[in-house]
Amino acid sequence: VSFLRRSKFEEGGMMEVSASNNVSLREFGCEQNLLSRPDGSASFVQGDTSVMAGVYGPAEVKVSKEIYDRATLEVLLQPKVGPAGVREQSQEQCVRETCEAALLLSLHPRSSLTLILQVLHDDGSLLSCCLNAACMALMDAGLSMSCLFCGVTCAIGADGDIIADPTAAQEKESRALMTFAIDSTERRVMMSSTKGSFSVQELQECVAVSQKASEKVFQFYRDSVRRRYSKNL
Amino acid sequence: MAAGFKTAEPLEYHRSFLKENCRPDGRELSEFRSTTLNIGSISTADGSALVKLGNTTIICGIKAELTNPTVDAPGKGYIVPNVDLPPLCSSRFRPGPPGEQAQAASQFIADIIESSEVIKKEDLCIGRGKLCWVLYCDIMCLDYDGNILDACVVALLAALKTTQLPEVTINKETSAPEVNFEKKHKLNIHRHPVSVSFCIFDDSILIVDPTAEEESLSTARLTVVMDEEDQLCSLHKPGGTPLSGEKLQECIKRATARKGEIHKLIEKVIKSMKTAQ
Amino acid sequence: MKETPLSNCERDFLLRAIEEKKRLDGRQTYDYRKLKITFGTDYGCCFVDLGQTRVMAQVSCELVAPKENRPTEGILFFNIELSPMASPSFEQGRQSELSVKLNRQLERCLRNSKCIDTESLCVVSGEKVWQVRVDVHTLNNDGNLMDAASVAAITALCHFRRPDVAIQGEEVTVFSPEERDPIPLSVYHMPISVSFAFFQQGTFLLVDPCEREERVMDGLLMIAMNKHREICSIQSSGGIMLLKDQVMRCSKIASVKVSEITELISQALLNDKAARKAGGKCGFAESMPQDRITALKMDQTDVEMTNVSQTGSGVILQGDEAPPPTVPSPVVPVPGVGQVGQGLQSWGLEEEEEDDDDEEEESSGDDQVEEVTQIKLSEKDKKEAAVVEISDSEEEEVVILYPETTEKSKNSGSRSDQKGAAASKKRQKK
Amino acid sequence: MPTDTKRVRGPDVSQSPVLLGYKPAAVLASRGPREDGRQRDQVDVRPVFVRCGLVSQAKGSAYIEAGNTKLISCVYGPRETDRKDETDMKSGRLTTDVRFAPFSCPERVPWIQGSQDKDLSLMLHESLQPAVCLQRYPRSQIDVSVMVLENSGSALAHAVTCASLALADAGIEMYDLVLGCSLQQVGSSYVVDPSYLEENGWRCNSSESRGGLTVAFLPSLNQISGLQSDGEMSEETLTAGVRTCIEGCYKLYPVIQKVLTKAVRRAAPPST
Amino acid sequence: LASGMFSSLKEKIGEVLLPGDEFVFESEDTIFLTDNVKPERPVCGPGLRQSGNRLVVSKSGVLRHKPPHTFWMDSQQWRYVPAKAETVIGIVTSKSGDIFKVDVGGSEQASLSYLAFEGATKRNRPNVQVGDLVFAQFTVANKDMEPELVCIDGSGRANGMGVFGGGGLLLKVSLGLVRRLLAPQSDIRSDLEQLFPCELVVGMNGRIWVRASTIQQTLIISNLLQSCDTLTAPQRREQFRKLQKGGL
Repeated sequence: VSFLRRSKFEEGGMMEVSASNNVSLREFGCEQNLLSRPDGSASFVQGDTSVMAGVYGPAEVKVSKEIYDRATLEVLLQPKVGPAGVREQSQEQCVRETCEAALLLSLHPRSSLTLILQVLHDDGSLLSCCLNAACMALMDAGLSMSCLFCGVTCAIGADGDIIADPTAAQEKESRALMTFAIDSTERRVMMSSTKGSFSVQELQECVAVSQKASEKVFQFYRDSVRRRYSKNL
Repeated sequence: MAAGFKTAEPLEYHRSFLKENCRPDGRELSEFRSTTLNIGSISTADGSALVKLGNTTIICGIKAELTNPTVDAPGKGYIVPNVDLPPLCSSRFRPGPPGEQAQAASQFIADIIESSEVIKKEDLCIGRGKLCWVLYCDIMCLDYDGNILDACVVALLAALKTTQLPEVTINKETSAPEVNFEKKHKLNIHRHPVSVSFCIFDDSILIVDPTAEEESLSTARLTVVMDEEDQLCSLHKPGGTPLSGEKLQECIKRATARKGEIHKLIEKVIKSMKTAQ
Repeated sequence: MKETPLSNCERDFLLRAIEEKKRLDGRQTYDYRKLKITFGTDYGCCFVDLGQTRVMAQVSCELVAPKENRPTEGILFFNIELSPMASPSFEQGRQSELSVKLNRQLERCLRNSKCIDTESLCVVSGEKVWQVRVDVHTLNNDGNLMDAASVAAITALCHFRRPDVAIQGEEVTVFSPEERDPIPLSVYHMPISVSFAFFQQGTFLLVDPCEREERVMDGLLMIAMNKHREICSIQSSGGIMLLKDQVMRCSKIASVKVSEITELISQALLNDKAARKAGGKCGFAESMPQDRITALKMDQTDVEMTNVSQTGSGVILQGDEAPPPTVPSPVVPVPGVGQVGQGLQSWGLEEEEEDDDDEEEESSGDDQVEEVTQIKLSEKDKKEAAVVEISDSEEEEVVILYPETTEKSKNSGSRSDQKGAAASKKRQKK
Repeated sequence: MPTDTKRVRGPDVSQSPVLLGYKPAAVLASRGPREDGRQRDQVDVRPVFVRCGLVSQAKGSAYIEAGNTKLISCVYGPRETDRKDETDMKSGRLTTDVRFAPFSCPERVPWIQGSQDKDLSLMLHESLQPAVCLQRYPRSQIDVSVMVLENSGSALAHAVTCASLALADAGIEMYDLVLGCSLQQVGSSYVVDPSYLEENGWRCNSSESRGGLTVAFLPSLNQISGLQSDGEMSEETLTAGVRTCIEGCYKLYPVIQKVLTKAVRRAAPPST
Repeated sequence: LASGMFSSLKEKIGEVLLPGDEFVFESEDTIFLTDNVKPERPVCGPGLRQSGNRLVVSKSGVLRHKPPHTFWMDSQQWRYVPAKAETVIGIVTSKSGDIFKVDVGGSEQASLSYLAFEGATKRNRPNVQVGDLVFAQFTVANKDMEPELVCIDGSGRANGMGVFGGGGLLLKVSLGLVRRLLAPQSDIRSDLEQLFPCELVVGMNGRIWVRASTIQQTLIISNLLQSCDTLTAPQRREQFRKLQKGGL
């Protein structure tokens, strides 16, 4: 069980951090280049949550979607059960605009990029897993990017504890849930999507937790890619 | 000449203003357009409000209907918000089913209702497992000039605050619902969320309450939703260029000020209706 | 997105290879590709790899009202989603010919063959039955999606467990897996589809065609069969004419393949059961190939957390230096309307629309005219508290039509009085 | 299982409380004064309020309010036509779209609307097309959309008036304005510009013959561009009804003219 | 001189880098008093881009260096983006007027004039059918223009380019494998040569055309090549050895 145990604000306004002052992320896994058809693919696993991503492009674009000075990115998020609805559409928008900010789209004007995300299992922190799978798949496709990004989800428990990378059960019990996309160069917030209500202090703490956690994720990205290129070294 | 510059190089045109810390319509970077609220405009709705934010016009109508609660949540009613961006409100929208923007806006409103608990769904239950209210909150844009989210939230809140539901009882013998239109009661509004949206220009300049043109030229959008107790109900940034924690804090501070304005506006308008009666 | 065109070179080579009884991946004519069945964390989630072709099936259920003509039967629903992930030519949300064909075939194979006991899915006759939904997602299309989908769907159905329910009077209670063990579906038999591709007007035949073989084939025969050698569905497409002998030969081959595949499915189900019983993990992290250099796993890690809350409050304090600005007070020009901020834009609609509540209050027929004038005030008018009539103004913003046939307006003398009254009432309200 | 996946979903079925509620017996008399005090058997139209140019994004727009019936109309274009395969490229294309806001009627109107608004769109199209000089806009299309915000009767008639005003406000070349007026025949008497209740005739004596009529009229050309009638009406009453509706349109005409002149004056650059 | 950056760049040669990794010019490196001493700026190849005084990695892969100053990222990729002067295998998709449209696997079809073949004149058109393969070179390839191919070199000679004859098989591999095959001392190529004689045409767009004496041999080579993408060098040698012993 991963959670942060931290003490509450002392009266003096000082922060005292108790013994086990850590937030843990569940085990990660990633496999790149696992599908034969797409130009890039990856599956990302966080605990039991798993998402598969496929990327096509730069490829031919439909005239109606053509943009004269950059590539058109489409993101599709396929839920496991039933057709995609309004919630998926809104998450697609979040992933798409995050990818758009990281990709150097102006290098491929009048072409199309398609990113398809297939949910394989949702055991919490799904949106962050989608972001991570997306980033790995874009890298696998060899698309030019200005920076990488990763997703981190934080839950605030009923007692105010911050839980990073929560499971579905932890999400259900939480009072608030926040997912951030963090960029790899300056660790700033690229995307934010929240649920529930929370104080400003809690928000900023979760941002700080996510920034710290992102370093682990980025290191994992680096290790995966290094392993992948091990035969080319 | 100026007009030519504006259409040929819209981004440069805007930059030339931002350099001087102002915007083409004369506003400062952190200034909202004038916000106008009008309640109870639609007599066929159980509650309604029309909001104008500069040119942007949003109308929200609440219709309450009766239905059965789900097996999973027998003690809860439904709130079904939908935002529509008809082709009428701007040339950028085409007829047909809602596009991505309308769907994302609908989900945003649904999330805010859920997160802030404006209305507790338990309040909408009439008979546990048998009968409950469904509140259809239909929000429609009549004039799209940017920042519809902020206008939608004000319209929704004001419409909910003016909504009156008739008394419904379940007849013990026939177990059929009976409606008494003579007795109407108001909804219990628990929280008052206010939304404040920003755009980021050139990866660094923050402007509040963007117009449609500013939205399309910006590199990222951000919406902060805050209630009367300074609790955040949403920090929605669907991607775009990154922001530091410090910049986020700036946005939250602006939201704190704005929220007071909107609360006063809604209170005052509702009070004016009461005194007018 | 367009599929890469097939070159003449590939077409010629494939056909010549088939004549020589050679296949692209080294298989024999009647060979199936390597079939791999794995399960997800959930019950009813099954992955099938058929060579490079990959599909996933997920079974789910919900309580719904039964169909009117079958009040005591549960409902089975199948959906094959041709995700663009599987092939660039698959488009999102478009019902392509292929998608219709595959969905029909899957329904014929699994629903019409009555392999699932639908009567056991009835909870309250005529009121509540289980609707079992099978979603098949294509992940990678390297040919023969149908066979992969049929294996995935039937395996997922066998693997699936639905929640237990109890009925007390009218109340239906659905138990969570923690409260009561979920219940498997009762599966009568397992239909499995086997596809045959025909070339040169049926002269040559291949089992389990891959994508490039599908592109040069003349016709396709799909036979769904169970291990008792009962044919559940048979479907040919592509407009080839087959001889009876050919069909018989195919059905013989199919029966062999079906018994092999059924054995494989049973073994996979047994293995999974054993693994779950042993309390082992059966999630995705477990199924990830560890030996491939494209895959990497990292164990649970701790994140260094010192300073996080300090950083958080630091950011807040930094932003909190300036005193909060004062909140301007809104202007309420007429009841039901308010405004904050400078009036930058000219006003339009809302003045006219306002105050329907008021109207309702006042609309008693007599003061119709007054009511009308009140709605028609524009902002400018309001500020000046002036009501403008059609006849006498240059700068009026509003035009009103007075119905001339009403009794009131016929009396032109009293009309201006009424107007005046309306105006003065307006002022009072302000 | 076809479901609307592009909107937030509610329960599968729900019922308006209006259908269940105890209601005061609002029997619409077929004689005597009308519920809102207007006169029966006379050209007694509701007072209207009209304005142009409210929607900043549209080329032209108009808002009309008659009693509680509230409509807004916007015009976009002329712009490049969506359909390139159109055979006749010499003349422009006019598209019309009439929609009811979900909260516009006593009972909620679902988002996916039935044939009613398609009928209305078609009717609006037929009424407007003769008045627009489409041959002046080759290879382009002009989109007219009307949103009914509140339907208190005679929506189509007012939609016609509102849309033609929006077209004029957009500066689209037209032969004439188009005005709409409707009438409801109940037995031997009729009501002009009927309200929602009068149109739908709740709790009315069913033995009487009823019929509705809507006329779209080009006032300066004195021509009818659209005529729709439903229900039961004899030939004489129909002819008389059309005449009455025309009369109703003429009552509207000066108001519309006035609004338009003012909108034009406002838009024109200040004379030096 | 920009030695600071060069040394840090050279340190990383052969290492795996990720998008967003950057190298910074030290400020003193960029200040020069005389024009004579031109600063030695690194030349950015694929996957690297210069922005201000920084050199930023934009593709994941291995940093490679070619003396004196050229650096690029060696990355594995499937999708081809046309580049000028590269030779590719294209599939003719249509004939319209005096040009052929050719699919090269990029985001746009390339055009190939029927005059751009050796010996072609207005009268003497080359025999090219839809679906045929062509081996051709890009004369125009940039992001803003339609790519153009020719099947002749500067002096009007075919120089190995043109329409493919009959037989053989086309296969698709990663762009990285193609580069390894085309490298001056390619170990895969030398391994292949030891198996049996075959014809191999390698396009920079990841398409390879193979023809051996029999269909069986062609299939073996094509499968071997495709497996090279996922095998390490020892694994590959093992595979080749197995084949040599068993198959033939």
